[in-house]
Amino acid sequence: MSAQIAQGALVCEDRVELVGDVTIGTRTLIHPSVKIIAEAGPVIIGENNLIEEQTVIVNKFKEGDDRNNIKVMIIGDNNVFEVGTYSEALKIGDNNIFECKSKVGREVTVSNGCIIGAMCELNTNEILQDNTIITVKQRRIANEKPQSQLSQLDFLSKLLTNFQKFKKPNTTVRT
Amino acid sequence: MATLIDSNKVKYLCSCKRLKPLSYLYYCKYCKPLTLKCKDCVIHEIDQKFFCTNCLDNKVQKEVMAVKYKCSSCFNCPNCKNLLLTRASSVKVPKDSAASNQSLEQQSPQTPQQPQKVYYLICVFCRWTTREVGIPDVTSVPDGWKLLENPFSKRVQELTEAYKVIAAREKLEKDRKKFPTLKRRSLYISGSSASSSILHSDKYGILAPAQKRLAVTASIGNQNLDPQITIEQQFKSLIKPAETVDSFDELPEDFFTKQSNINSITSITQRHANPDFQPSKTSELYPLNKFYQSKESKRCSGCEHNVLKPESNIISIKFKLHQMAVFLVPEVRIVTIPEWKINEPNEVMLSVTNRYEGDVNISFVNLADDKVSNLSNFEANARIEFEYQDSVIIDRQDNSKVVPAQLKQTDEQTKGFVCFRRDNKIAVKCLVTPMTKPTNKEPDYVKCIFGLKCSINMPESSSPQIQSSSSGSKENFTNSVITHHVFVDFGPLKLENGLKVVPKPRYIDDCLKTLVK
Amino acid sequence: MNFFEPFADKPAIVVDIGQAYTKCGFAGEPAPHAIIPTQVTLNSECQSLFTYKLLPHGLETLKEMLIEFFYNIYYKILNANSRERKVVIVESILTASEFRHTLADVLFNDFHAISVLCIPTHLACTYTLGISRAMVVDFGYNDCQLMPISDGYSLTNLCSFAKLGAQHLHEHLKALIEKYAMVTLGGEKVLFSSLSSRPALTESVLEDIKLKCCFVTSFDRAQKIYQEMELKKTDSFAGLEFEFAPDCDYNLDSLIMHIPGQVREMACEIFFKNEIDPDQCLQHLILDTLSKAPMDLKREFASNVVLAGGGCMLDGLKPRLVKEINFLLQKCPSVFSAQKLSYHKSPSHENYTAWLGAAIFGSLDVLDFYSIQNSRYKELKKLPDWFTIEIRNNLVQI
Amino acid sequence: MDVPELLYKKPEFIETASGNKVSKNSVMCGSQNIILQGRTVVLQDCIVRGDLAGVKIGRHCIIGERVVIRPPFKRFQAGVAFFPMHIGDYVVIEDDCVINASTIGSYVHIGKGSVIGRRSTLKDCCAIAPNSVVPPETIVPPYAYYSGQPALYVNDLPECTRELMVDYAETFYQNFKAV
Repeated sequence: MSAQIAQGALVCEDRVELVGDVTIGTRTLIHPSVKIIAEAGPVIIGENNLIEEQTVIVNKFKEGDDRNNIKVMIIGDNNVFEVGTYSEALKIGDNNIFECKSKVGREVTVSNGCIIGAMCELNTNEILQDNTIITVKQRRIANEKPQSQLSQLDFLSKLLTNFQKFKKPNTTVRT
Repeated sequence: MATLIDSNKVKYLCSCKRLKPLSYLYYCKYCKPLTLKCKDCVIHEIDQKFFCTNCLDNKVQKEVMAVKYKCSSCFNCPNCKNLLLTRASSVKVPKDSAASNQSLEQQSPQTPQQPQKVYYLICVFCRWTTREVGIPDVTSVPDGWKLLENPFSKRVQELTEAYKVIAAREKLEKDRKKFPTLKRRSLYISGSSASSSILHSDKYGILAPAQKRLAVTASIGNQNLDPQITIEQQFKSLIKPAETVDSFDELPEDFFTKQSNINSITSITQRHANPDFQPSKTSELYPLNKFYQSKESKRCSGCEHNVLKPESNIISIKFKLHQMAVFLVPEVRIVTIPEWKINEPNEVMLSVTNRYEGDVNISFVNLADDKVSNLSNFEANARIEFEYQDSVIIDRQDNSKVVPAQLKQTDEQTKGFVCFRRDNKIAVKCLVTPMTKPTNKEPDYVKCIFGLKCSINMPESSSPQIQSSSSGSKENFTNSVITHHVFVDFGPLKLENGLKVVPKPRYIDDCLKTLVK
Repeated sequence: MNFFEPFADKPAIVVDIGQAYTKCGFAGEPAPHAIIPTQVTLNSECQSLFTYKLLPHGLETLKEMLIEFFYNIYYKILNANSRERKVVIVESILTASEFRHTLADVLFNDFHAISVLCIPTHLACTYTLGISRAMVVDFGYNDCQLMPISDGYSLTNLCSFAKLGAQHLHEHLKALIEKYAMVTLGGEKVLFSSLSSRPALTESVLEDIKLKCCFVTSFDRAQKIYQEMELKKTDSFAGLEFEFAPDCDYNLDSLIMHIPGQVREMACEIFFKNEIDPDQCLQHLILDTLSKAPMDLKREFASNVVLAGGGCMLDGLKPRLVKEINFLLQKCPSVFSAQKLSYHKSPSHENYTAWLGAAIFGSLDVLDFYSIQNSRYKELKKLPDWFTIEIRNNLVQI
Repeated sequence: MDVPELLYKKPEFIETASGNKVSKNSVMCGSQNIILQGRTVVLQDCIVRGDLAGVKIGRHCIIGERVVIRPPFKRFQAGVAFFPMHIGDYVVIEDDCVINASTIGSYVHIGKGSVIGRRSTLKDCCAIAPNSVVPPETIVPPYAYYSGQPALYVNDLPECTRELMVDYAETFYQNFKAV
């Protein structure tokens, strides 16, 4: 099954691996060297996401999981996955930022407006509150959601067309 | 690179009998013979110029004392100690009161509005902001966030003043008493009859030891009779005396019933980061001013000459005086680590690098174990042997050309000992024998000691007297020979948990081949 | 600028080396410059200064540690040249003399301090109040020390100690957590101690839990709890009808630990109720010490109690202590004639009260008179001890 | 320990006229915007994002495996802009680092797996411990050793750091050999 890339999404050719049933929403930008693997069920990525280099998003069976129990991984809109993020989380809401080299386990549900700090590992079984900020030593709840990255996305989509080759979109805009 | 190469493996003996990696040692050229100095045996001197590492603002000592070493425009995050950044945002303010930021909150929609830039602080690591704790935005960045005054400073000031008055009186008294020293002594020795007068000359009781027990009895007995004024009475005449309470506020009742949010309570480091306030709730956190720092120069503790003097420019990495031991003493490093065989000689390769401006003659000395083991708490448990005891030349550092690894013709005789030679570096072979302890237990680590005898030609001019007398155009060289004690720690005997045998690099083989050709 | 400039702009350095935290700063300032853990990193290992006793070459190691420690204080924290400064050290009266001698050796010989003055902790506390007779209670990390001060003298024959410090609280807290605390694992709550691999409850973790979750409960609540326990003849806090404070969730590594109200509320009870030795608790200790004081000083001490040390900063400790003491006074009035005690509030946070006293003293002109000068030290070869007679000669010769 | 020897397969690297050795397995986006000034080694799986903004790397640098060098962006009211990145001479960046700095001075060592935040500045002769996070816009002064998350000052580097770094970088280049 090949990946479905919506019209308007920019997925770099260079070393990007989309394995299995992967759906990528419109205006989502994927930098080179990204792996998205749908092994234990489909991966659906929403709109306006920014996925930077060396990010790995994987829908993976845990040891001892029933191989027939397919679960869908859903990633919302306006999320930023900075360089080297590793995410197995099945449910990610909107407007989250995953800073460099952060790791999120399969049992974590990331709500909206959360920031997972650089190098943080989150393997708990919990639903993060909206606007949670996780750093290595502590966690807090912010008053407001992080700033939107839309301007960066706009700028990059113009800039990168001069340099990068992109995978061809193959579906129309998801509704 | 101290961070790149495990520099703790090889240590040199400092003149103060401590073991330090060579890169952390200095030398004093005025002390004869040339001595090595380490951080713990030099005199440190802070530069009179202080700077803030963030805004690079610099001040002299008096100025920084006045601001308590705190930079007024750079702040650290009270939440995670990281740097706080200034962020601008614009708000609409009434036109007529644009300058005052107090009116920000009470703006009425009727008055004409104009945009104004206001600033707040944000930590980009943990996203703490000044807005989060309700600190109002400011209109200008320098001195925007005022240094808060210690809540007790007024009372402390009063107390200090009062004590100063008492101290001055006492000093006067002491000066008066200074003269008849003999009399006092005799009074003292004559015993308890005179004790009360001496007791009261020492109002602070710092020097109380011997009279302490005396004091108890004396003060109990003589209290009401004593004509002298007590310190309390003196105080009463100067300031408001300290008040006492007979109860403290109880914790609020809802403290025991309300769900508590542990995120609203600060950690001990957050409290200690601000000793004046020690906020216990995260809502009380306040930006921490960054401290001014200063560069440090170092002096020889023996002759008071400088051994290190940095340039005062804060971002400069240069030194006015830079007497690092690496520039004088050849540096030994481990090249290979074998799989150790106990009680047998193991072949190990060491490299020696010369960073002196001239060639250096080195030879390796086997040290009798007992002689050095007294010097430091380094326990050598391996014997190290060098097949070749005569001197070997290491060329000087020459940055203009890079010499490929090869052996010189002069190395013919030392062949088998000197394994390769490149630029200012040679590698030599030695035999290390880890020995079982007297208890017949295998040692955990392989450690050994040897002497490195270095002979270099030093310009005479290093001694100031001679420099002034000689014409200066012709430099005299004296040959100086120093034996350094080198302590090598090869690491654990059993190479477990990911530690690997370090094999002989190929270039050493290549190098040996060149000579055969 | 040279060394011989007047010292007016070079105030003395004041250091209070506590068992857990060291306070350091300049004389004449209202608060220390920094409060740092009493630890040094030696051979890339971070250790407390007081671990020297456990190490081989203990005193040598202590010297190395002190050199590193004071290097940091002088040059990294205070930015002061050691040769240009006088030093005021706040010392506990229980300081081992080997520690003092090593400290003096380091300050005079390695750092070339102009002069050193050691002020005992309890005495220093009285300088923050301008009083000369007081009963000083110092809640430290290792123990709780009580010392009556009279006219500037520490009445050492009346002092008393109890192993009631933050350290003991942490131990007790650890035991309680292992007994009662739960964690959520795979959606189920299980006992923390039943986990096969659980994160270590280190000293710093325990300190953080204490700070964020624990408090000293009120006198009335404590009475109710103990009454119920007596009624049910149980020594477990579980299964009581009493409504403890709500549970608290604490993030420990990747675990969420539920700390029950019992633990939050009862951890600090070790200060007030000791099963094994009922006299070893704060309220008894204070009253016992007071009752031993000479008759004419007793009243003065009772009306001048000074509470100092970081331990007093625990939520609710001070009001509870006062209530406990008042309760005892009412119960057995024969022990002590006063109805209640009077307490001082020093112009500082309790954890640096002693430092502040030393800092006030250090700013006075008479500092020189009381300090041991460098040259004098070199003659004596050691710091005159509190309990040795040597100082008598010293006093007379000054 | 002395500088180890590192061998590589000749066809896997490109050697330029100025002596740079760049792994063919690295990603050099927008290579016209990337300047390597000579004798710099770039190991496999590195990503250098010259397409975002110019990247200038000095002489004798070592860029470890899987390092991402990414010019930083800044958000303005009008939009965003990417800033060029400058890296000085004799800089050693170990494996798995993410570099978003605006300037890195000379003789700098960045330990394995560290993250250097956006628009931060590392002055000459400083070092970052392995697995540290240098937050955005931090300035690391000379001879400072930063460590932790966030990275804070912990220690001083020896005053001969410059010479040692030169020695390391040069020896590394000499010992980086084709087979």
